[in-house]
Amino acid sequence: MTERIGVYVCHCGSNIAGVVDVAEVARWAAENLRDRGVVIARDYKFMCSSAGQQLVTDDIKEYDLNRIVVAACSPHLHERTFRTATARGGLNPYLCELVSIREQDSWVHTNKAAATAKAKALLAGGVERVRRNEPMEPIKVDINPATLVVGGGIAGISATLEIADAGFKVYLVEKDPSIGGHMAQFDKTFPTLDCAACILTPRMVAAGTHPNVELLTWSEVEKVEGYVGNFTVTVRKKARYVNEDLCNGCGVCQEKCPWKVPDDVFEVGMGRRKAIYTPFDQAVPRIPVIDRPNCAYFKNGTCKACEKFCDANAIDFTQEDQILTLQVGNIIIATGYDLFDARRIPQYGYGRLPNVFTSLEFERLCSAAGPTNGNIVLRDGKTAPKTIGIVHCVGSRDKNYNAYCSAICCMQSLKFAHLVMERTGAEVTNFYIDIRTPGKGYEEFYERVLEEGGHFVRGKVADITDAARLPGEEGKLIVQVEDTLTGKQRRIPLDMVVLSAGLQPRQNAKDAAKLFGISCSFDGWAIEKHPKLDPVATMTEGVFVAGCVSGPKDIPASVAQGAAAAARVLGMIQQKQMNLEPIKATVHAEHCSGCRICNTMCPYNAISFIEAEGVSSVNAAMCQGCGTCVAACPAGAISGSGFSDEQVLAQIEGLLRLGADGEPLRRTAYPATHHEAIEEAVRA
Amino acid sequence: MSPAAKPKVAAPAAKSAAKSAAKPKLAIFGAASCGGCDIAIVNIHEHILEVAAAFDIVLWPTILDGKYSDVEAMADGEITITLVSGSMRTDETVHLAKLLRRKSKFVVAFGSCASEGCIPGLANLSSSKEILDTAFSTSSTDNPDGIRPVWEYQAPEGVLHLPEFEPMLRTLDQVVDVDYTIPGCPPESKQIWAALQAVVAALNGTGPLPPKGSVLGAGESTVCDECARKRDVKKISRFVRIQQVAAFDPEICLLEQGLPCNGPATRSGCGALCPAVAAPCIGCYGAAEGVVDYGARLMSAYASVVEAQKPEEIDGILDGIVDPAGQFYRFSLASSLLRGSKAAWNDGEKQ
Amino acid sequence: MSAQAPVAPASTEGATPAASPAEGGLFEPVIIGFTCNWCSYRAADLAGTARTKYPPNIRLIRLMCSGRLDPTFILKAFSEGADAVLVSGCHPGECHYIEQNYKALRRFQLLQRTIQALGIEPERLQLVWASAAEGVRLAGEIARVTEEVRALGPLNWPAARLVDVDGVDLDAAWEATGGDAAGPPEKAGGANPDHAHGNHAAVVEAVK
Amino acid sequence: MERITIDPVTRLEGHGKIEIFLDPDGEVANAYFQIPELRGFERFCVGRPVEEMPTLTNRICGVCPEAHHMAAAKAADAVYHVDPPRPAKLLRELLYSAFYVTDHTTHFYALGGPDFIVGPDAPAAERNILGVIGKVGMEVGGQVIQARKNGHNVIEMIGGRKIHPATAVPGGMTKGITEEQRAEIEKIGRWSIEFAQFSLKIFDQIVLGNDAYKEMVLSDGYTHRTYYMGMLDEKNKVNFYDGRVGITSPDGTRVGTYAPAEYRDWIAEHVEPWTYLKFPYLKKIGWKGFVDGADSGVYCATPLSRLNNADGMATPLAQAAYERMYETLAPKPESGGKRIIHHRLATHWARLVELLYAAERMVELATDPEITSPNVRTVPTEKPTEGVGCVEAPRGTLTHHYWTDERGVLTSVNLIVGTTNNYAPIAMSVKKAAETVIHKGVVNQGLLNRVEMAFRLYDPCFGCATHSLPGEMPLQVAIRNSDGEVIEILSQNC
Repeated sequence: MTERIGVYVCHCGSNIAGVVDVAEVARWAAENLRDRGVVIARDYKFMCSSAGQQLVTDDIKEYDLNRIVVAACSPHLHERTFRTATARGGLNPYLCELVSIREQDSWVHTNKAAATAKAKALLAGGVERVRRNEPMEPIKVDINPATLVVGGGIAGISATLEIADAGFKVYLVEKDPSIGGHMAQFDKTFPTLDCAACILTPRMVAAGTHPNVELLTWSEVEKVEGYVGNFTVTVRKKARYVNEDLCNGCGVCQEKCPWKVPDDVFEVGMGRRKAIYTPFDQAVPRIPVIDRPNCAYFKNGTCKACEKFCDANAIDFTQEDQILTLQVGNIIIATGYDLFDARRIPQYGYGRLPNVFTSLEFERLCSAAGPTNGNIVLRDGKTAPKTIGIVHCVGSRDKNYNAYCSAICCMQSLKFAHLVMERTGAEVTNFYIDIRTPGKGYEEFYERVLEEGGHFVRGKVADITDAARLPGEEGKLIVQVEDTLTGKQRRIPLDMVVLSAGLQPRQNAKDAAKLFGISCSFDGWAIEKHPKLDPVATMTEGVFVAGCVSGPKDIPASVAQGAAAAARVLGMIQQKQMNLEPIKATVHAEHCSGCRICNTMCPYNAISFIEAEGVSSVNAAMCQGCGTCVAACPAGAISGSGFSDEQVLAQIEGLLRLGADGEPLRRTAYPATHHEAIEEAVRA
Repeated sequence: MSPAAKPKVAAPAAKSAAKSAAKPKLAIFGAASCGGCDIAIVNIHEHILEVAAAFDIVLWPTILDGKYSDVEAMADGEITITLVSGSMRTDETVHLAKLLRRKSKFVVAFGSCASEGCIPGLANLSSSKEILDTAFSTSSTDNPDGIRPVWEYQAPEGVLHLPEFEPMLRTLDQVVDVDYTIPGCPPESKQIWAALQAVVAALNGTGPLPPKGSVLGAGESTVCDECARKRDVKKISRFVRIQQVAAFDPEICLLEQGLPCNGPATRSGCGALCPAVAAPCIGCYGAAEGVVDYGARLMSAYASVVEAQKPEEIDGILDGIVDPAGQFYRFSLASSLLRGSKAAWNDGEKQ
Repeated sequence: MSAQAPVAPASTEGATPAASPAEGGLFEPVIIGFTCNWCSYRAADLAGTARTKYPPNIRLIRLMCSGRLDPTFILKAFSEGADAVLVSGCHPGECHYIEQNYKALRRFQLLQRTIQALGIEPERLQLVWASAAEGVRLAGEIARVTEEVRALGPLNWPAARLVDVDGVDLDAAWEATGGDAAGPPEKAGGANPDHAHGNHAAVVEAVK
Repeated sequence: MERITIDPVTRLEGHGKIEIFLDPDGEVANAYFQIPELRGFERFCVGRPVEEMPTLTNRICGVCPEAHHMAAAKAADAVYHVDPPRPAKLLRELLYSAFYVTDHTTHFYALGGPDFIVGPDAPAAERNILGVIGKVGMEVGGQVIQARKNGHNVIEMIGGRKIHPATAVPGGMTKGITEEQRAEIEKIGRWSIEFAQFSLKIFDQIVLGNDAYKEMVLSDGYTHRTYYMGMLDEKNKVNFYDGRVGITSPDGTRVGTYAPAEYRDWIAEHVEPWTYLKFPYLKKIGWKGFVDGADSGVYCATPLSRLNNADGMATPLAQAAYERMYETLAPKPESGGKRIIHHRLATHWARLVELLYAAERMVELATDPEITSPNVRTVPTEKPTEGVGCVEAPRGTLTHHYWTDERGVLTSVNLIVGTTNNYAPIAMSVKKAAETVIHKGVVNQGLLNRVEMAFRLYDPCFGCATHSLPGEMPLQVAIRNSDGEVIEILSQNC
């Protein structure tokens, strides 16, 4: 087929035309690219306008065009627009190429001659490339309506319920014995101060009892295979030693168990639990777990108290880990965050100075269900503090630890201040860098705390010590800080200090990202497909993120993301099928020697080696189209649609048609074509 | 060009034209070659007689007699098919290649030299001056006056001419249009015979004429396809040199054992002879179907499976390839995208 | 609206009005840049949106990933007359496709060794990591590379320019393709068309 | 002055080119034998890893790649100061002997032999292998083809490929051979012995049985008294693969022997501006131009030279053939004490004696108990530096000399290639033949043939020098008057 190419050069008002001589570019294309198949070249004010698009659609019919090149803005903005216009004209949309002469030319260069010359070169590149474009059809895959949600915190629960309520199956996997996540450990939630348990528990229960939800607590995802719409997930269900079908959650086993163990998880080391336990009273499911390392029976073969007292005969010491295989169409990752370990800042004395607490410890202190039944007391468990300091940004906004802002600590600290003043007569001092209250009712809450008489010292705390130097410091914690408002160094003696520790990615975040085939930042936060426009999708089709896994968020944001992710998943379930970009690698078996160089190229395991035929092959649906295997194949047996060797090599020739001065770079335009010409000559 | 090159003699031409007009005419011509290609043809053994029967061999200077002058006097396209082995090294070779192109219906680039430049193409790493200087100043050369061959020399009795040494070695298709290619250094005799049979069949109308540009007498894939060694996924944590290992595992892919084997990138057709005798493929069958630059493909493949992510670790492994230019362009430098070193090009332009 | 008439009498290329960028007679290199769709190409877009200025000598090609980068592309660019090639991709550890940029890094390091063995200065092939957010940085790197290459002078690889004289009769070829195909090429110089030396010289004159 | 250009039709291919100048009386004033091509291996091998030289230098010559393969491997051994295990050396020499059988067979029947078998005055069109078959019968043709097949099969068994073998590496070989292969090779060896004897018989009948031929062989036109070079084993018998190189003077004195590494004490190369090939000569005697005799450094390295230089052959049947040859052509020792044959055409006979030796040697090696040992490699432990490797190529002593850096990458290369040794003698023989037959400017068909024979007996392998096939130089004589106009063209198949 001989190419008949239409070229359209956009003025973009003056955005392009102000620097690039668009008319000259179009004229040049019409005259000098005729031998390359250009039959018409136009320049137009706004190609993206409906009139501009119409130009393309009409010319396709009028001039019998079979290729389109639009020189305008970045393809990331309008590629789809012009592909659609091309399709309206009756051509395959992939026979349209965009050339960026705005972002990559008029907006970044000032010399008009040079910019015009560059525009011509870029256009020539586009023309050469489009000559080699192939019609392509998007790849359709079926969507399995079942969904996997990983992480039973508030974000995961929200997502789960949205999907389940819409009538579709959800597997909710949680590594702890109960769902609920961090929120379950909180006392009150800012700024409304409703009790965390009161608002969370109903949703936990709803999730736990929902007919469409299969709860897999005390479980972890071990393997993810497949691709959007068709994932196969391997889950390890750890042994509880309690038969879930028999157990009625009466709790007698926990009563009777004679072995108390410090609770490092839920009570962050401040409380104790039994060797058989549910993390907290409202746990969902209410089925306890035997803490094998601390269970007397497992340690020395005696006891079995729980078994004796269990009327349901649910105790099963022989239980083993189960490996489950789930088939799902989409995955939502809501694995949350870890709290910054305050021990990493030795000068704050956490772990050394008993009355330095972390925010999570303080949450438990405040909680009526907590170790002190809600009494705010010192580590001794009885003395009520008269003065309390709250240090903001611990481990956040600090190049030595985490450079980012943890988003929630300001409001959390204000909440603490309020609770202290509400429940004790103690005096509260906040040590802050900036107070950040971006959120509905947040600033008002700040005002309220101010009115309540909370003190605020603006400055980064340098040191917390119990070494008294001045009178009145004896037996106290002294907070050393520079008050940046007064410019004075201050030593403030306090009874108790709360460190508002920041949020950071789960320590295994990077492995998790690999497991699910998504990418994460240096810190370890999951990277969204687009931070603004597509915040819950990832670069991997069918894998979504919700809550703090992609960065610090407060509860409302996490809930919203859970719902958003659910909405995205439901959308795909509704379509039943989805289109994948046809940018894929294909192995041409007749050329493949089975050298297996490509086998290790694919991070999505889309390449497999077929022993029987001794060739490798690419699973199109799993292929993400990066083209690494195409470039790696020593036999040139793998082709990459959309970015084929032919397209790129041709584009290079086009780009190098002109020198920087706009003059031909070589005596003759296209060696390749030249050879074609000679072959014709010889055949003739 | 020496005057002797173009004697105007009609007689022999007329004769050769008359001679068996029925049979298709075959010419076999060696440019700058080692003669291995001709030996490979002779090594089709008794079949050579069938070739002699099928064709009227009008030129095969290395084996039978024949006259340049006859060729000159022939009509354009009178020779049905010409096999050219050897590369373009002097202005005279280029001239004869063009003559034969004119006189032939089909021209075949026969063997590695003609199709990709072969080992002698490595000359394109140096300037022609460097090459002459080296050859005529070796440690055993007695040349106090620094004498160099000159293309025109005034001997006491008269003028002597030498063909000019071109600044760069070129492949046949860089000089004339080529219809078919038969790769290999040299092509395997059984492959030659197969290709000749195909051509004969086509000429008798009993078989299809291969499309122009086809590669004959070779496979569509690469050497690994024919290699009996077991292959696994590739992970190279170190490159070894053949003399460093007393014996390689006879079962396992040599590249997996760290020996830089060119098999993955080299066109199949030889039967993987070298890996079969525990020697690495050196790439004499050239690039696989449709590959633009052999060396680039092999570089990409090797680098892709190097087991390291830190630049210094990567360099540590790559140090195992002591001669990148030779490793990746041993046979194909003259036909590669760059075709030679900057030094060679600059020298070429100066002249 | 102004719609350009499709057909017009053939005229010579590069009839660009106004001054050439080579003001002050500086050597203006042509640089080909390979960018990753997810990071460096977006960085270039960002540089545009932010109106960050950089020299016009670079011409970018978009690939889906630096892992797609085939050394063939780079050698092709050199052979077609590029003075330098800039390769860019996501920062190590941030590859959109998880780890493909490491493959690009390894190919780059090996190709560096090979082109140096062929006498090409290492500065003519450079690798720059740039995230989607680093528009300004990318612009700065482009400026730096442009200056370094300007200082090196033209690479001016003759291979591309010699293709047509390599054994084909230009006139015949052009007649065969209806003459004005891609604009009439200059005739290969040298008294004796078979005389490669003559040709080389002629080519250089024609280009310089 | 009138000029005759004896010019291979394939002159453009880089074959030799002969220019004969006649003086005004039409007598030969001078003859120039030009080699019009160069490939530059000595330059572009620099920078390559030394272990690649056996395969790289194969490509110097597709006719005798085995010679370069072996010389390169031996030089690489020397560079690494490593001594390959005995089985490896046996394998190399076995491959090499099989190659000799093939190569000498090819030359005698297809290239040089036809001059005699079909007859020097037969039309050139018949003086080729087909003509030979016509003369002595189809089954001989079959045997010749069989001999070549056999040889190449042995080469492939040991070397991996029929042409351009691949298995010789620094420190030995990449692999050994199986018992099945050994048995096959022994069988081929025994067959080859019979074939060689049969070939000698043919030579007897056709050449020695014909007084005209004998006379031609002994005629002064084909006689030169130069120095002779060849490789000797420890008993001073002819050896192809290893040993010291001996030099014998025209008067039959062995003036000395040298270890390959000392080659530069004995050999230097002279340069002329009208040819791309250099002229090696004996350094101790010096370059005196294209003249023979004891005062001229010109020497000859051919089958005949090897026999002249040696005390005989190392195998019984070959020794007998050697005796017979010398009884026939040089019954008396020269003043220096050795029997020397200066008649160049006897080279064909010498070649057949070597053919027989090579065949016998094949069997010796194939029946050595160690030949199938898997111990074929010694891994080098020393730092690579410099090394010389030397073998007897069928067309003369072949020397490779490498220098490397500490990584074993070549920093310098020097090659003195088989045929090159004989460049000066060939030029002299051509001139002499011309002088004998050209008088008063009269040139005829016979001239061409005589000159071609003088040239062809050396079996000159311009694959080594300039890469055309040995001896294959169809000739064309352009006779021009002093204005350079062609007044007549003679060529072999007119």
